[in-house]
Amino acid sequence: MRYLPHTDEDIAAMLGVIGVEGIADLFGSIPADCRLQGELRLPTALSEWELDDHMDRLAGMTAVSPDYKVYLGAGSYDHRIPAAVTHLLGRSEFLTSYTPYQPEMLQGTLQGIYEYQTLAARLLGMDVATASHYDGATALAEALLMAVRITKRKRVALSRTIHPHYRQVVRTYFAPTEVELLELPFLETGLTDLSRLEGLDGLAALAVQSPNFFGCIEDLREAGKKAHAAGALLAATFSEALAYGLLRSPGSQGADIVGGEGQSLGIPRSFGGPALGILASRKEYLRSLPGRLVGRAKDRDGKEGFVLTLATREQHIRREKATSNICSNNSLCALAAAMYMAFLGGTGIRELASLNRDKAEYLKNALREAGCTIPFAAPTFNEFVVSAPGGFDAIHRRLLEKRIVAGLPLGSHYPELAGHYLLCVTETAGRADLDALVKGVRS
Amino acid sequence: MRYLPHTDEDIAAMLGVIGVEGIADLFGSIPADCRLQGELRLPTALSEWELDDHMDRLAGMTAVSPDYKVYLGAGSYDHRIPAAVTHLLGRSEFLTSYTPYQPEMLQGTLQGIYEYQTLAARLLGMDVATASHYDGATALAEALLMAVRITKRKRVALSRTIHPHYRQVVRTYFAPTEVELLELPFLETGLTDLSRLEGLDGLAALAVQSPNFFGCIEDLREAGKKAHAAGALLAATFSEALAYGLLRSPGSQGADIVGGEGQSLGIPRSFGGPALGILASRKEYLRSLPGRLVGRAKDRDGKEGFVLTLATREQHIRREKATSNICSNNSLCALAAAMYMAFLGGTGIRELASLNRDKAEYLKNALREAGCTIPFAAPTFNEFVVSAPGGFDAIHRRLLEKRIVAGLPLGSHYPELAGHYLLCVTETAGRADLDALVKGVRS
Amino acid sequence: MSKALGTSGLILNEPLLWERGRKGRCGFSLPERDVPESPLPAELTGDGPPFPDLSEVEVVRHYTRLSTWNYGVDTGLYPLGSCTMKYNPKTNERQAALKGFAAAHPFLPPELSQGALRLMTGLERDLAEIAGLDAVTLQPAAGAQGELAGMLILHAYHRSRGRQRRKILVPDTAHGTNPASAALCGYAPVPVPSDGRGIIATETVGALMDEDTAGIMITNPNTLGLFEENIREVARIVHERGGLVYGDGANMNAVMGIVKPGAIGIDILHLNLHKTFSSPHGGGGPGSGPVAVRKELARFLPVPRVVETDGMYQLREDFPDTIGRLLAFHGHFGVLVRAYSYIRSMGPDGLKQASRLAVLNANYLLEKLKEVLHLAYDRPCMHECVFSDRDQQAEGITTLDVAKRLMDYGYHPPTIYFPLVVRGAIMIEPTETETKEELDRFVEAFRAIVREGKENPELLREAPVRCKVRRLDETAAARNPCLTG
Amino acid sequence: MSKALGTSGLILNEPLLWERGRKGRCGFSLPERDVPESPLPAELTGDGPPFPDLSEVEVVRHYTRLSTWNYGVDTGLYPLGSCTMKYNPKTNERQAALKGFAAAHPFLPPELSQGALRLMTGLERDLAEIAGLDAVTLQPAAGAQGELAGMLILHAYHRSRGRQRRKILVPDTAHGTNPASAALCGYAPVPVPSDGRGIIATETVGALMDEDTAGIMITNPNTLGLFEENIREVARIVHERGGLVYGDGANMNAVMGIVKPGAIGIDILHLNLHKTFSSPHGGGGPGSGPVAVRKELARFLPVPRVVETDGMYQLREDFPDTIGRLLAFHGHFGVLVRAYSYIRSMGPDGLKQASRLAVLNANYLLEKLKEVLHLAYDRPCMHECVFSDRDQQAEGITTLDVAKRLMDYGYHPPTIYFPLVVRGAIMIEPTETETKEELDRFVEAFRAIVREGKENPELLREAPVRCKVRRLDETAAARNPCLTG
Ligand SMILES: Cc1ncc(COP(=O)(O)O)c(C=O)c1O
Ligand SMILES: Cc1ncc(COP(=O)(O)O)c(C=O)c1O
Repeated sequence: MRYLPHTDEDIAAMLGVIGVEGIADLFGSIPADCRLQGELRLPTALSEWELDDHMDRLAGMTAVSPDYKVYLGAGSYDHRIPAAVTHLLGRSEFLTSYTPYQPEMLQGTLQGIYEYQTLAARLLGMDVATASHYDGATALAEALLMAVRITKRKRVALSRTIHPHYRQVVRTYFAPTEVELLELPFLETGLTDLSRLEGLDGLAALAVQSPNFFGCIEDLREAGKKAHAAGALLAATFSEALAYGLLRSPGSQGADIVGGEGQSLGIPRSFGGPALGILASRKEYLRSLPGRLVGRAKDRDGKEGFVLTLATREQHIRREKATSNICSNNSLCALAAAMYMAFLGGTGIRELASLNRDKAEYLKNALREAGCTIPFAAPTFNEFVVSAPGGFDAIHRRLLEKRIVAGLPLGSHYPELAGHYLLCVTETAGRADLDALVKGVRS
Repeated sequence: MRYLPHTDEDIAAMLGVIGVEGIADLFGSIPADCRLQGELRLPTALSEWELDDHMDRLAGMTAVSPDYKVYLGAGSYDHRIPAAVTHLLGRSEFLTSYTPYQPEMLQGTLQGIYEYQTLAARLLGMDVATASHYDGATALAEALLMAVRITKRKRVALSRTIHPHYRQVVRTYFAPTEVELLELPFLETGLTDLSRLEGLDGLAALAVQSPNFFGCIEDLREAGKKAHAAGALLAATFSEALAYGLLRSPGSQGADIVGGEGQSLGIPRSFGGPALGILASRKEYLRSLPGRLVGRAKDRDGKEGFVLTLATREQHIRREKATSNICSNNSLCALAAAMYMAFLGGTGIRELASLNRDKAEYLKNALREAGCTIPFAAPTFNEFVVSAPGGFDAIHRRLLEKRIVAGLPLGSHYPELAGHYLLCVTETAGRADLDALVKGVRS
Repeated sequence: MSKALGTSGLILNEPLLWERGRKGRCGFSLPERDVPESPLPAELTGDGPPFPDLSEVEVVRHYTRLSTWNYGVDTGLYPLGSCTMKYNPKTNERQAALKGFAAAHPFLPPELSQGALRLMTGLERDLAEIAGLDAVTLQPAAGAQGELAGMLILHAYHRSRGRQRRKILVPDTAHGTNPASAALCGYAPVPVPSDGRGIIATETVGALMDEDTAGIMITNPNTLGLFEENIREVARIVHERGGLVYGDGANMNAVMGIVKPGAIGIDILHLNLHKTFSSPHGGGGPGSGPVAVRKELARFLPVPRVVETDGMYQLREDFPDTIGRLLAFHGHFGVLVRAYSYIRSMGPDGLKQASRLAVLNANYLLEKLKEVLHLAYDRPCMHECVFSDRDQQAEGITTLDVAKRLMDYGYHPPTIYFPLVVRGAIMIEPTETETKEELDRFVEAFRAIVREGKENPELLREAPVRCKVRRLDETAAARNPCLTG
Repeated sequence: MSKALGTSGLILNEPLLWERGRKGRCGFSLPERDVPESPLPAELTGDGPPFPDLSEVEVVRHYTRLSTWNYGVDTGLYPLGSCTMKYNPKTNERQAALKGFAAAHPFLPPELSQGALRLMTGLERDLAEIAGLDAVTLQPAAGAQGELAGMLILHAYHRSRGRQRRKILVPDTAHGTNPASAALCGYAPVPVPSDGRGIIATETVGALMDEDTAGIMITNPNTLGLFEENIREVARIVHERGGLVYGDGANMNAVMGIVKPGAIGIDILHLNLHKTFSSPHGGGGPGSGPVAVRKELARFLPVPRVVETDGMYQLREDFPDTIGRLLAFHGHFGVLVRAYSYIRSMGPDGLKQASRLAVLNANYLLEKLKEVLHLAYDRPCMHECVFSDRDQQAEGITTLDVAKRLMDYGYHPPTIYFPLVVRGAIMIEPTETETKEELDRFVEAFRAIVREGKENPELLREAPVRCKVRRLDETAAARNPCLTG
């Protein structure tokens, strides 16, 4: 086996040094009744080339462009990734290194993550961002756990316009706690009904997603005001990070903690993961943040460098008293996001975000003209909900036959929205594609 | 444009320093009547993504596996390339560096090429190999020019079993010279008729390919004896380098100079290029070798390193008196070959070569059983010539309909072999594929 | 040319991203605008984030240079104990990059994602077989989330039995994530001291395990690289008193095909695909921490689960007892592809041989290094061995000094100061992909460093001297944190 | 953090391949044997080549380490004059790796290779347009082989006119490949001295060009970075006397979309795709040197040629006047894919802008550097500028010393001691992909080095000190060549 370098002579020489007869002798401390009799029942080894064929076949059994046009977003977005990102991320010094606990020899990762933290914080208008979290859902869950720790209150309000899966994850994380999770309904406009906050006491945090699951842009400023008035923190979340190339940042609107998804920033969809949890907060909550942080440091000669810092929040130092149990995070995805943001730049990200908005709007208008209904009036970014007289299901099925996946059915998550679909349009969709979709709707 | 970093302010500042008004002023030395009026008529720029689509479409218009089974060799071979080779070769330090004229800063390339030279020389049983040449054909042409320089004779004998394209290239290179090129016919066995050498005088070199164009293994020892008896050098060539994982090396059989093709050693076919000219010789002809050579050197502290050496053979020093005009060679391909040989190892290359032989033999026997004729009796490596009663053309056409490219028609290069095809079988062909081919022949 | 591995060479400085660039540059190929503009209401939009504008070549150089300040497994030996820094095969990267995987949307209808779902099912089956357990979830994002999943299952299990418990046993050798994960579920970790041989004594567990204790979290082999020999007895006691046994499978690399955790009393086990199953660590992640459980616990597994019906695979959420969802989607699929590729490439014999050689390598190192350093527990080890700086204390040399000096010699240091039960621990896990020659050189480096420690201790205290920066002041950095620029 | 670019960091030593490994290892995945053995007669087979046997991780580390001793365009500024070391776009690598290109066999029947043939036709057309000439061959493997092709065409042309000629004019600023290529065709190069302004005077050519001279090889802009202003007159004279004008287009990066060589008297032109058209140099190759010619010379082009009939492309060899075949197959197709991708990505405006900025960058450097170094020809340049060590001679400092010291500063040195007409030449071609900031830093490095040369010349003579090795003794290496291990 090409990964195993030992020749028979190597093994014999090593056993000789150890002073045992065979490798089996090294397993002497394993009681006989703990040992597996027989062998693992797994498929036999494939050569590199058989593996290639096998994987080509499996990979060939999923629907991707150009064979299929997939207008799905809902937390996982189809954005262009420069070949240069893929190339740089493949540098083995980044790919095959461990967490930079030994900073002198991993300054590349450290500066890279420090830059990521900075760009993520700038994107969101926050003071600090962590080195990464698993994904948007877990980042939100940790943000809310953090809010509970900070406020020492036991009630959290979640907007129903938050991605249903994110809310499920929050539920999972809060299941063993005594915290009460409330859900806020949404209005006809597609936005959160913030009026429901009134009269709620003991609120630790209000969680709002913007753009929300329906693609609608929430009024974070209003949400912040309401949350703060209730003595709670505003925890903002998002699944489409690119929106903040265009929208006012959550930080500028009053968010105290932000936990959302960075997959849009140069990370392939990859059937849902790995993605990138972005977790950021105002300065004052720094020591409550979960997970790793990179900070500046000086070496003995006063030379600038970077280290993992504030580790006393973390499990390897504080064990059960840590701010979280997270250890491995999604570092390489954070590095990808930093690269992506660097390639785009401030000028580029704004243009790209506008293009997303405009393309989605183009389709939205065309669908409306084609007789579809757009139930929510609030402005959207690159996703929107669509229905049709009698529901969109039949249209969706018809389009599927033309190899167009026209959005995600909403009925299973929002029974009141049965027959409604969530469509996403990014810069990858050409006008001709969009026109073809509309034609399919009409026919 | 993302490759062009200049902002308008940059340009203005730079023009200010230079002291001109506009960039156009920098072109003042170009007489007006030399300047292009109007613009280049080229297609407008594509975005990275449009380019991807465009190239995907073009690349989709060639027949490759798994859609097609291609049994073509004839100088370009289908061998497995480890993913690790591709990865390492993509390291930008190798890919984007220039010729190592500044050795202190390019020790990676230099050691890598020194190792290539060594492995290439070991493969062929020669004393030295150059840093690379363009391809097998030009390596052969240069080997023969070299033989003419060394012997100061004006006649070269080429076996007709040498790849017809190689012979064409030799003709091209020799066209402006006064050297006479003779061709030696081949025997019924598929081997060169060396008896034709008798009586030839003033011979500078005898050139023989083994395995020859028909896949047959020539008797290099005999060729060497005959050449040397005539006072000529034996110039060996080859198009399938992998054969020397199994066969006796040309050096061990008496070759004085070897110029052949290394594409099999980890280099993709890539529609024929870039490939790898391997050029090697006995020590005594070292100073007549064309092209770059890497040698060991010591630095001021006595530390070992590598440099380009014996540059006084080369055009940048000797200009018209150089041993060749070659400047850029196929360095990265040489590095790929060294990597490939390193991954395979001595043990691996022998096994892989045997597998090639055995698979080809399997098909050869099966075709014979299926009623085809195998005109040449000499042992072959991974290629062989096949025909059928009434010729193989109809069978070839029939197989093409089944997406099987069953070899190369030989008629255009060897009129006497009309209806004959040259088939190649490598380790990439599974037994089931071969059986399918035979079934197609039978039906 | 046999000389020291580490040496000094030319590297390039590189400023922070935003110290480069000029407003108006762009390193991204913006797609053509083929639709009319449709601006958002002005009150919704900002000025765009204050990012630097860079050309493509600037960004490429930036990260190329940064990368050269790093050290990966492809650079050299990375003997971090408990981290299993084995070689990450290049073919796995090819597979994960296949368009049908990398570009697949997680909400694709099942009939359009059979390839991905099949791969997941295959991997679940393989991991179940290796673990000796019945059902697997691939969803956890990393080892720690696997632990959390496990604790949630434990929690759900006790709730389902009508009475929640408040404590959980955690050996003192456990990784920090263990108590932290337990705490997330409200369990108070009760430390279980290891005995003089570095393992858990049955009696200790017998004394601590009670009806208010939910179970035990046990790492086997443990972080001292020792097999918990009493595991079956321990499990029996825990089970008898109504608890469950959680296995931290981060050290599975020692016993693939040799021990099936499910067969020795483990009820729930997480595996680290980014350790045992060769997926690269990426400078800290992403990882993947699948959890395997006994049949009886399968109903608690997180959703969605991949279900096969008549050869058709689909993701299903309708499991009423589930602990819920752990990630927005179905796990770190890209990492799963790599682990699947690895398992397929190794086959059952290859995996077992990997474990055998991992243990051989560790014992070889142990044997040779114990002449040089103080060995914490002088007995054969499994996949890793733990030394300490005891014998260096006379010269005032610490484990940290030795670790930093190893860098100058061209090696990534081992894990240090963990596990906590060994003072000044130096925890070495060579993995099976290292050659004997490499291990020999590594021992020589240690030998030279220990000698330097005696003869010229300043060399150690001032180390490293070859890296881009000298020793960094982590204390000052934490006192005045600067986390963004 | 604005500090010097070059610094010292940890790199790893690495022995020669065969100093690693153990008999019996293998880093290659051998396909399963599914056919019976069929051994060759023993007298034909040897023992197999004496290669070392290595595992995959050993080979990966070997080359990873070697790579870190290298410097590429992705590392930093690479201002080699005459080499056009511009940024090599990453997307080009993606395209060249597409299976339909990389795995295509050159003997595929035309109907099965339309994509590749179409690409070649598209590239031929683009290059013809850029060159202002009528027909193109993509076959030459590099610039030098392009020259050879050109000389063979010249040769064939004269032969076709009934009388061969024996000489060819070659300016003294020409690249070494020019006379060497001419000599391969039996032409004796006649040096044409450049005038005081660094270019060829019409009268000089008038005096040298005769009926026994086949033509002239002219590089425009020339290797001093100067436009041959008299090109049209020179061409007129050469043509009048029955000769042809060969253009070495290696410096085309200065004038894309600005000058069409075919429109200023050039009959035959080679282009270096690995310079002007962004394909990477690969540590010395592979390159690609297409040749463009006037209509009347098209019949001499090498075969095969791509021919279109009714939208169907094929390779044809039936051109009786062809000079023949230059390579076994149709050229360095993989390089062609990259150049094609580049041209498509840039479009006509982008290419022109690239040339404009290349010239801007060179002139900016010229202007700033001339305060620091002696400028050989004090006039505006095109894409490159040439300085010398004249002002350093007092301190005994040479161009070589300056070049080596630049390495310590983190830069690849410029081309040195070429062109030959400038003593101690320092030939700088920044290319258009460098930023103003990078050029400013580069000038500062020069300034610092020149200062060091005055204050502490040993720093230069001992340079480099940061690279893996110090200055290597090339003379001793050539005296006792050791070329294999
Ligand atoms: C023994 C042990 N358990 C758990 C973990 C946590 O795994 P992860 O980092 O994937 O969350 C680690 C990681 O180092 C470990 O070594
Ligand atoms: C002016 C000039 N002509 C010709 C060449 C030769 O090109 P190649 O190296 O591709 O053979 C070069 C290469 O440096 C050059 O600079």
